[in-house]
Amino acid sequence: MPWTRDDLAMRAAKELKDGFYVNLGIGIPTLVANHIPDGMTVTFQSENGMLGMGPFPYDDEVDPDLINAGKQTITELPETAYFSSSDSFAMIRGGHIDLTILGAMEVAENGDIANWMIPGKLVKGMGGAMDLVAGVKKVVVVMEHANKHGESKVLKACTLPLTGTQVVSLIISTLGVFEVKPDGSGLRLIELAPDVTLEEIAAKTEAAYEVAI
Amino acid sequence: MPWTRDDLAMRAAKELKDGFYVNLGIGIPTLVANHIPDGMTVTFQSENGMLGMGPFPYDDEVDPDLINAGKQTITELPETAYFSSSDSFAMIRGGHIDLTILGAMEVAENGDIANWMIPGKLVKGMGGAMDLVAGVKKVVVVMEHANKHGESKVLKACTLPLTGTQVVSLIISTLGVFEVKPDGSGLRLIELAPDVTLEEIAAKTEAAYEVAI
Amino acid sequence: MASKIYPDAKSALEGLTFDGMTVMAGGFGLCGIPENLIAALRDTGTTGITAISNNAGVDGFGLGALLNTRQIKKMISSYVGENKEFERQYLSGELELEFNPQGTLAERIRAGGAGIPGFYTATGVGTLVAEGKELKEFNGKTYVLETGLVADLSIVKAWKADERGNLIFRKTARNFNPMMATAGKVCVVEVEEIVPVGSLDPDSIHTPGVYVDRLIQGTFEKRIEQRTVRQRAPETAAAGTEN
Amino acid sequence: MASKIYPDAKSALEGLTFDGMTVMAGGFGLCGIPENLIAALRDTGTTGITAISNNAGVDGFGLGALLNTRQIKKMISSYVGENKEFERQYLSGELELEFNPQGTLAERIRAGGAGIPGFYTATGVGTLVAEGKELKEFNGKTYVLETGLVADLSIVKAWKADERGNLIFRKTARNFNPMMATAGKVCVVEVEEIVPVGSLDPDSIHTPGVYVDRLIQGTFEKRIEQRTVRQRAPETAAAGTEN
Repeated sequence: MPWTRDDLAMRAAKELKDGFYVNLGIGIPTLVANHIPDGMTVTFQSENGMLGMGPFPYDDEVDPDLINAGKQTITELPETAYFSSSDSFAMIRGGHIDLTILGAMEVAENGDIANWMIPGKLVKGMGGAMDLVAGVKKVVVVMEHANKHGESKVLKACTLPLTGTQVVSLIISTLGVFEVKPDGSGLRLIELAPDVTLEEIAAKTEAAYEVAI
Repeated sequence: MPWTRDDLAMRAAKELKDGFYVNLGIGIPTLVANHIPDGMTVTFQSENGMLGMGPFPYDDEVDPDLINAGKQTITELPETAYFSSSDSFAMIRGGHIDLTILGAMEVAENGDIANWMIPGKLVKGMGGAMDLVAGVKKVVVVMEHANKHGESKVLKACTLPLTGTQVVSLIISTLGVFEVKPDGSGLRLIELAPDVTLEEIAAKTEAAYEVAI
Repeated sequence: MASKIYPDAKSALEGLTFDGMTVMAGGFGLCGIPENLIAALRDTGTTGITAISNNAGVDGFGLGALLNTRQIKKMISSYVGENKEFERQYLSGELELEFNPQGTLAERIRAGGAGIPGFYTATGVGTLVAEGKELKEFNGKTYVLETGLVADLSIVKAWKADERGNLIFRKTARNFNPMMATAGKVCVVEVEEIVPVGSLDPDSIHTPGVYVDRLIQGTFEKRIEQRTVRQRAPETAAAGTEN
Repeated sequence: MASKIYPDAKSALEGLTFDGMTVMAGGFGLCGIPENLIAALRDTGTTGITAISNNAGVDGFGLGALLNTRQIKKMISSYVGENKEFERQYLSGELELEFNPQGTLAERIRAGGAGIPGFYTATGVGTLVAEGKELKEFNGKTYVLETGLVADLSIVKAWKADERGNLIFRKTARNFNPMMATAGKVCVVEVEEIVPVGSLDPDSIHTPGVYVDRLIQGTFEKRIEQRTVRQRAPETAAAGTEN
């Protein structure tokens, strides 16, 4: 049984460590904030200029001057600090954020990631994704294992325009978890979603990988 | 009669304009602040991280956290803003300061300036001088016309290691005032100190210049 | 010293606009955008504008207002398309678009204001963004050369200003505004409140007055793009109604 | 979350020092220097240090304390020589010295912390500073390539910190401290006061806590290099004595 969106977020939350500073992408990654283990302190960065992001506001707390990178209204915390976009990306580019969790259209076995444009379709832009994958210490991808046409999103090489090259450390797909070997030599399958078999993974994965379960 | 230190500062103060943001070097340039024309608002920047520098403090106001770029204790004004050294030099390098008034060891007829080191002598460093001459919109030099050995400091070409090339706009020496032509083609003598003759200037100036008095 | 304070957005833009000009506009989404100055820029009728802004507004609001009137020729942005008119003009070829990674865009503007004509970044290396740009190795890693950005005019939204143009921004409405204030040949700022000199803490000023040429007090709609809220737990909600 | 707060400067440096290391130390002259951490670094006996700091302190105080003990091998600074021992070591060839223009030094540190390995500046073009460095033209003007600086350790002095390491600096004691906080692989900070989380205005924090690894409350001598004062006019002075 493949992982649901919430399962993916829960699995991704295992990558959090106490004291981490983390940037979460839009969509499933946002849900990771709901699964911080008890007793663990994790500080969320929002690339539009905030460290220490709080939960969504109550209706009477909504402040138009306080949004996250997905343009959603949010709240601040006692430890919050605000800064400019250039200071925010100095923080990201300079390697000061421990972990980013992002969605992807495709990931390749060398850690390449494509998640910003599909040629021929309207392109909205890369936003901060290229900076995040290039700058953050550890890049974790959460995504469907296959696209709508049933084709593997875990590939030998990406076919879509790249967001970054050799930057992904861990792929959490709906079928299992793959480590990208730090030397770029390929993937290691380290976990399966419940009831997912090695045969199913093999049938649905284009990329080469070692099994290390 | 050559200009005194205070005369030089008074003459340099004529380069101030209402609303200007100005950085003053150490020594004679510092005295310019005493000669701001009545009714004129000039804001002084100190490159260690302050805009809106006030006068020296009264004895009971001295604050070790509040110094100028010459490491002298100073005061703040109602309009003061503090910032970091990188923000300060972003302001200087980015051309946001209207005028800087500096001392010099040598100036050349193309606007080159040397004011930071004498080979063979102990070198203390250039501090912010190279950034100021490269970044500020207008660079004015105030200095003795000749060195201790009676040699011209207004030269065809500098002999000392440079602080910047083709950056000086105006030379106010103890004997007179020279404009550096914006196209770098030479100097124009535009003023004489009281009782100083064209002959005296000619005898004491190595650089070529047009007389335009 | 001539006052930096102008009576309204229209007068604050007088003499500053011309066809074919480059304009930087602060804001992230609709948060912290210079609403008043965008409307005044629309009313000038200036055309052929190259707009540097992280986003392109929504239909009819934010920079969307200038798209409706076809005053914008080109956008330099990191993320767009919350905007049908934008989409139509872009797909029909009426509007040029240059995408920059958000951090690269922010740094290009900061560099432009700081007198830095170029810098190297790892962002975008190996992607379309680096195509045609110079690459260089530092310590065995490849970086791409990006250039500083400046504009003929920057329009900026701050929270408070003093009469000398010292600015303070509020929460995430700061975003691109401080860098843009440094990178316009002329910088015009709208704020919610102009306070007397001496009212702001000198240690807490985000943008020193040297960067601000003209200043107005505006009125703000502050439209919200994605209103997301949570529900109070029942007891809490009940307690809330008593207030 | 492990606390960032250490009981004293000695414990805050434990495990962080090694011979031949690079250390950035904040401050301008003696203003805003990390007095407590400099003293603790001296007491570690670490040698062969490359020190990145705008100045070199005075005899026996500031980085002068580490010069007296010959723990510094090399200085990267913009202005030195308020210090006889410095002068002696430099002239005798015991101490290496690299001069950077002050703005270039500040920007190199900012770049190092911001993941920018190189940038171009007009500062120093045509001077000794640009010798052996790459030049490049942008819009017909020549600029020199300068590189980002990072250090094994940065020691920083701030005014206040909250328990999560958010920092606020005071007046011109800010200077090089904020950039250095970003450019050390490890950053240790000394402050005058540690306040509870939530005590600082989130819009007024100069250095967000992400940059701060360890934190101590110090005691400060705050020596003044050039005490310059003016005299009160007689009447004012008389009025002053009444207070």
